[in-house]
Amino acid sequence: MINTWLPYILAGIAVGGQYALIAIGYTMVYGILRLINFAHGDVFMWAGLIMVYLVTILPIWASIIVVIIFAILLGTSIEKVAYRPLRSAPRMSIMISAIGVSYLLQNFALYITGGLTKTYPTIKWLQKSVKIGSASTKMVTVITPILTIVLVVLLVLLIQKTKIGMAMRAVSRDFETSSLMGIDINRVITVTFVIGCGLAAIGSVLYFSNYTGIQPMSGAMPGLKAFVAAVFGGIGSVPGAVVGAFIIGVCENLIKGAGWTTFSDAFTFVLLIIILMVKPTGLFGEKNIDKV
Amino acid sequence: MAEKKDNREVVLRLSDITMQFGGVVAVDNLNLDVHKNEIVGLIGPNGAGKTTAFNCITGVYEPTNGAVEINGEVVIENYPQGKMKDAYKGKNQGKYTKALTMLPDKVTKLGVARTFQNIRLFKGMTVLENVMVAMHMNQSESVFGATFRSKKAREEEKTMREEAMELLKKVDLYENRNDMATSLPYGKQRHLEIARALATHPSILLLDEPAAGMNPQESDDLMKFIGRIRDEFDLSILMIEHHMQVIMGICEHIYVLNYGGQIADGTPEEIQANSAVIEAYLGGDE
Amino acid sequence: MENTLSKKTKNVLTVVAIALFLILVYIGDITISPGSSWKMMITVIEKGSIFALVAASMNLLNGFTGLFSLGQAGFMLIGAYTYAIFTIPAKSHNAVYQYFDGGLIKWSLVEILEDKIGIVGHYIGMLIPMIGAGLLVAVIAFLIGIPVLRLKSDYLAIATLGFAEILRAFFQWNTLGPVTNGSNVLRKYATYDNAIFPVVVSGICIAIILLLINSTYGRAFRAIRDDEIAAEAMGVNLFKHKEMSFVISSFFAGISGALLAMFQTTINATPFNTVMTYEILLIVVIGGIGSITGSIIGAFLFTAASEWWLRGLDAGSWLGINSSLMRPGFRKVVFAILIMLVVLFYAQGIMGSREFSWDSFLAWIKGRPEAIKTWPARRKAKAAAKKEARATKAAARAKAKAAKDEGEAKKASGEKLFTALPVSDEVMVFGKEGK
Amino acid sequence: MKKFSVLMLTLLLAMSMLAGCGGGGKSGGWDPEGDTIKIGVFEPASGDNGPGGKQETLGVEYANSLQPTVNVGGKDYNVELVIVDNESDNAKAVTAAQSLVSQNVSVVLGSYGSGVSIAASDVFKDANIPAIGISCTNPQVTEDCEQYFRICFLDPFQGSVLANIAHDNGAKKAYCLSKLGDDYSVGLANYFAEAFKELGGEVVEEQFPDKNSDFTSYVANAKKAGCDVFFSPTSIEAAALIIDQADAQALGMPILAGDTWDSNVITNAAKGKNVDITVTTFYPEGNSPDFDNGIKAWLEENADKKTNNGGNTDIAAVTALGYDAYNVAIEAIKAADSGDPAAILEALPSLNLKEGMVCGEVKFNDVGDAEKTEVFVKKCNTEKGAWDLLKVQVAE
Repeated sequence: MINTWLPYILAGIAVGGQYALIAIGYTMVYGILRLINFAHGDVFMWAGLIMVYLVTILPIWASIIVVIIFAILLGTSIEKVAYRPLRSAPRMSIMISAIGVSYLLQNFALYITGGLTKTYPTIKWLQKSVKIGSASTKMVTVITPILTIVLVVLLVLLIQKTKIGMAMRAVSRDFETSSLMGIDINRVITVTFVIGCGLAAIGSVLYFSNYTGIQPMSGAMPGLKAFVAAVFGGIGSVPGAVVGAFIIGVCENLIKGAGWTTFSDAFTFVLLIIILMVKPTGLFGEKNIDKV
Repeated sequence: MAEKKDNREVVLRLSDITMQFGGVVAVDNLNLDVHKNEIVGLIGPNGAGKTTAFNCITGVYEPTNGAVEINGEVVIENYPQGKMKDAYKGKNQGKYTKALTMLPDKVTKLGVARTFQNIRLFKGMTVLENVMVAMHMNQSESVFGATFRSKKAREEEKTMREEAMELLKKVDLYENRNDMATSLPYGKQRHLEIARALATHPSILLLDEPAAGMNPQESDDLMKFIGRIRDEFDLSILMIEHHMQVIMGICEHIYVLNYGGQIADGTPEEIQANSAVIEAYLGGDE
Repeated sequence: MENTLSKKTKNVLTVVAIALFLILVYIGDITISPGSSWKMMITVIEKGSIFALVAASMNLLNGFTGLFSLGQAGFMLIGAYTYAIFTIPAKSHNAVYQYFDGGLIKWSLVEILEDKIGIVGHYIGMLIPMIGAGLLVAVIAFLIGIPVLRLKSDYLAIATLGFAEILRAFFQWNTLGPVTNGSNVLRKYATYDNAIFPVVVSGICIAIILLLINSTYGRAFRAIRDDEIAAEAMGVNLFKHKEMSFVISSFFAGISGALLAMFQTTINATPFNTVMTYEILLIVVIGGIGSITGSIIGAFLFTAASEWWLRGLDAGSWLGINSSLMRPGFRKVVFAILIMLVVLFYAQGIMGSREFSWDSFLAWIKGRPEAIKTWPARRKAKAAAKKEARATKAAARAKAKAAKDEGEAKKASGEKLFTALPVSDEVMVFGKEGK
Repeated sequence: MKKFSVLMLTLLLAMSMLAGCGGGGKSGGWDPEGDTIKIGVFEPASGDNGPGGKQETLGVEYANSLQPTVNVGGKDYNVELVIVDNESDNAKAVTAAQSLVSQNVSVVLGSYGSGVSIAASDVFKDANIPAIGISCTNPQVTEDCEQYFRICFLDPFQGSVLANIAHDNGAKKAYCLSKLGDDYSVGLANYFAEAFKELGGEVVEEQFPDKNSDFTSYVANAKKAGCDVFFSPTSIEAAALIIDQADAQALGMPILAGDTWDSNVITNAAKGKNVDITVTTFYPEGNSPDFDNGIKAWLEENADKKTNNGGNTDIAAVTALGYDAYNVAIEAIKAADSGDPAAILEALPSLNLKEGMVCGEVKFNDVGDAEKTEVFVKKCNTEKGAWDLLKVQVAE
């Protein structure tokens, strides 16, 4: 029994870890700006795409570093150009701006790649086959959950123990009051995007090492699923997003394993709707009270 | 606390209303009566729980404990349940056993209209439209009939418009009827909020700091205005206000809140002489 | 106000303008040969009018009721399928449903009615499934609305988006194959022959949406958009009105789905994805959130630009400009940049929240010669204003910096930055003025 | 007055709507006075089928470079290719096709991918412009569309050939993976399953959704079900990912696929991996040395063309078919002695071409399909990253 399901669970944990790294960006940005950063999935895709071009001129390890820097620069400049000017605008406008950025990033990728799928460079160590029990899989499947958990622990420490982490918590609790208290809001937001995009870039290395094709729409579905994971875990909560991501990853693969392949993507949304109905604050979220 | 003697019927009664958010008791065991055609004041320092009390009456919040009676009928009642059962810090736990809730629009339909502390006009609409929205609930045509302009819909629209115009004349906004609501000067926006509330045909009017931000002349006018509409529309009024000039000038009865709790009630004269009230306002510690 | 037109003149003008447009479209479609580049205009008018309808329906939700819903593509999908399923001719069923033994429904409403009452039946047979498509979508929207409409802004957006994706998967489900043909295309169903059909259907539907918006219910919707809490306090039943707006909007999305099916002549579920919803949303934004006129203009501009005018950008030459940059995909990049420019710098869109009216139109036309004449002067004034704004901004920045320095100095000298706000200054009044 | 005008408007709308249902299209015009004849190329340059569409377009462009003019009525006309991108999307295909029609093309070539061809067939039908399908193998493309012709074999044939290959290799149970909403994929999987069941085999069918890039579970499902062969008629996009996962999870059964997989993208992806891939296709490299050498040299000359071919000069079958398609179109124009679409449409059924066709003779039957009888079976050489011709299957 366990042998039959082992490959699915392994795949689920791996993809869950990769979703988790994307989901952190969503949950942190939402926690602070109350914005679903629709472009986040596309930043993830671009991180993958840039890697394809970088390895032709740089060694792999250097490319990975440049990819992370690139993703951070991309994410923060999106924030500066497309979100910051709209900060006092209605929430709908800033969300539309996010959708617009996503549309632009996808179309630009379409133009650059000519609509062709690019094959992700082989990182030998990540892609070599390993056997776990009766199932054989790629090394990346094993690495992902470990790396994800290490990164998340570091991130939680950062949020709990450092000054900037404290500022982040304050801003997510009350945007206006924190700015009155002399917290540099812009800096906090920038740091949030830096962390979110950096993790997304690491996620992209793991994800695309596992699923090696990149095309302009590659970021859309993982992005949406990561967002659902963030909602599931309680938006604003980093550990929640990670737990949510693992649950979604595993469930999705088990559903495919059970033969309901048509619904593997739709399932994520079913889960989303159930959680929104039953417990809109997610597993670890806190309740907000509207002021009248 | 001074016993209140009034033979007029009670139109609004709050019994033991307690509102607890997490561990914070925002309103603590509030008991309050509003009689027919009475103007009642609700005062207290900032954060005393006045607006929260309003929100409990109008169905925006569900009180944690206590009951609200409108025209002699209990319409809202609640008791600490679930997690709140153990976390409840207020009094009278166990006194109430029913959980009756009511959405704000239903409360409005029962004849309780309100204004807001921070003006909440419909920004994208004209003055006239703002008032007409409030009459929407009293029209009976279906959406289908209204869209295809049935005879009934046209008649109702016409009456609504005429009535709204009438109302605007009474509050001196007729000249501004086609202006955008947000383009009005501040004082007129306050008037419009009251006019809009009146358009729902209320019997009880809740005013949340109607004189906020007004100069003495304006608040004086407002005072007269409130008195006038009370008589003209046969209203009972409960108002929150910081301008003591206004409160003392028109209220027949005053309730004082501090830190959620009710510290005094009585006529204006009694309140002015009450030592607990003076202490609350001056701050006992300093 | 002195030169406004009388109501009568305006009505006549409207009728004449619409009639003229319809006649032009009709004649245009018949006479323009398929090889002419103007034929593309007819295609744009067809597709544009279909998207104008769905954009108007989305605007009813997003712009007039303040509900940020992203489920439009899903509703169009149901509409398209419903229409197609009931109008596939009986003899074509075996070919279309080739993997499902000819499918479950082996008749076509169009044919049945055509047999019974002739050519009129043919059209009725098209209209019934089209309206039925709208109604079915409305029922489904009603059910979806019960849970999701309790959610607030972005949660509502993501939940409706989720429902659209679920619907898409559902329609591709092989078990439903005998009805939906699984994930395979539906084709051969009845379509219109002249571009005037979608224009007229969309026109009627948009007119109904306009009537609704200008009714007392429309006012209630806008009240909800402007301030939910105040609207509720004014006796507007939030849930009932949100549900109403959601269902009506979905009804029209369903109709436009049916029209899109006719336009495309074949449909399958795949293209009804989030990208399609985003495109509809962008149409609404370009036109102006809260303006139906804007949605119509936006839809035609969007369709014309993406399908017609900018196509040259893909092919390597556009407006006589040749560049090696112009290869497939360039059109979409340019397009996306244009959209971002609108979103960032022209957030109110083309129409803002205004609607078309003859008065403002004539005033605009009359204003043109004057505007052109005074253009250089205005440009100068604008430049001057810009300069001034820049100067004030710089001054403000300098001031802020000074304040900051001062603050820092104070901080250094140990002074409190924040002085406690006075709790109640009423005490004074209380003492003096009390009776 | 208001009532009157509303009434008028309603009447007018109702009348015009009825009118809208009538009427009809007219034939386009070709201008013999000009000096060009336009041939439309209706291919995907982006989306799922982008890579395949580009390779197919290369064949057309190469043929055009060899034969850039055509003689009609004693006058030489330049042949201009009008290329549009149908984005592998059925919804965009209609307007893409419409834009070809509006540019007055005389004949249309394409597309790679059956879905877009089916979607566009009505546009060509209304405009009465002949279209020559290049590698759209689904039968529905030419059925009921007099204007659509096709120069490749059909899926029922290909499916049965593939089923036979599986059966001959001793497979009892086949895993069929197709893509939701992809007519080619679902169709071929279906014909394969039918044929395989007739041969006494058992079939497990699954479909994956749009934009899916995680094939881990599908590979695991095939293993779990205990299948002997993995049949996946998918786009090239998905193919590379499937190969990758098959290798990682040690699939342990041969992979079988249709014509789409015959591409250097696949051989590149499979190079050095532990997979066993067999495909059926239209053309094997080496079948026509003249063509092979010519196009290789042409690709070397044009760097961006080479990029479109996936970065090397391996010849995909669809490129060869694209080459044939262009020549068929030219022959049809010659036979009609006109650039008028209607005339070309009349001339097409009578064509019987053997000379110059690199993928076998072209003679259209009643439906408009060229009756191809040869299927080439290729196996991927994972050491070299190239195709080995296994055999040529000829229909009885």
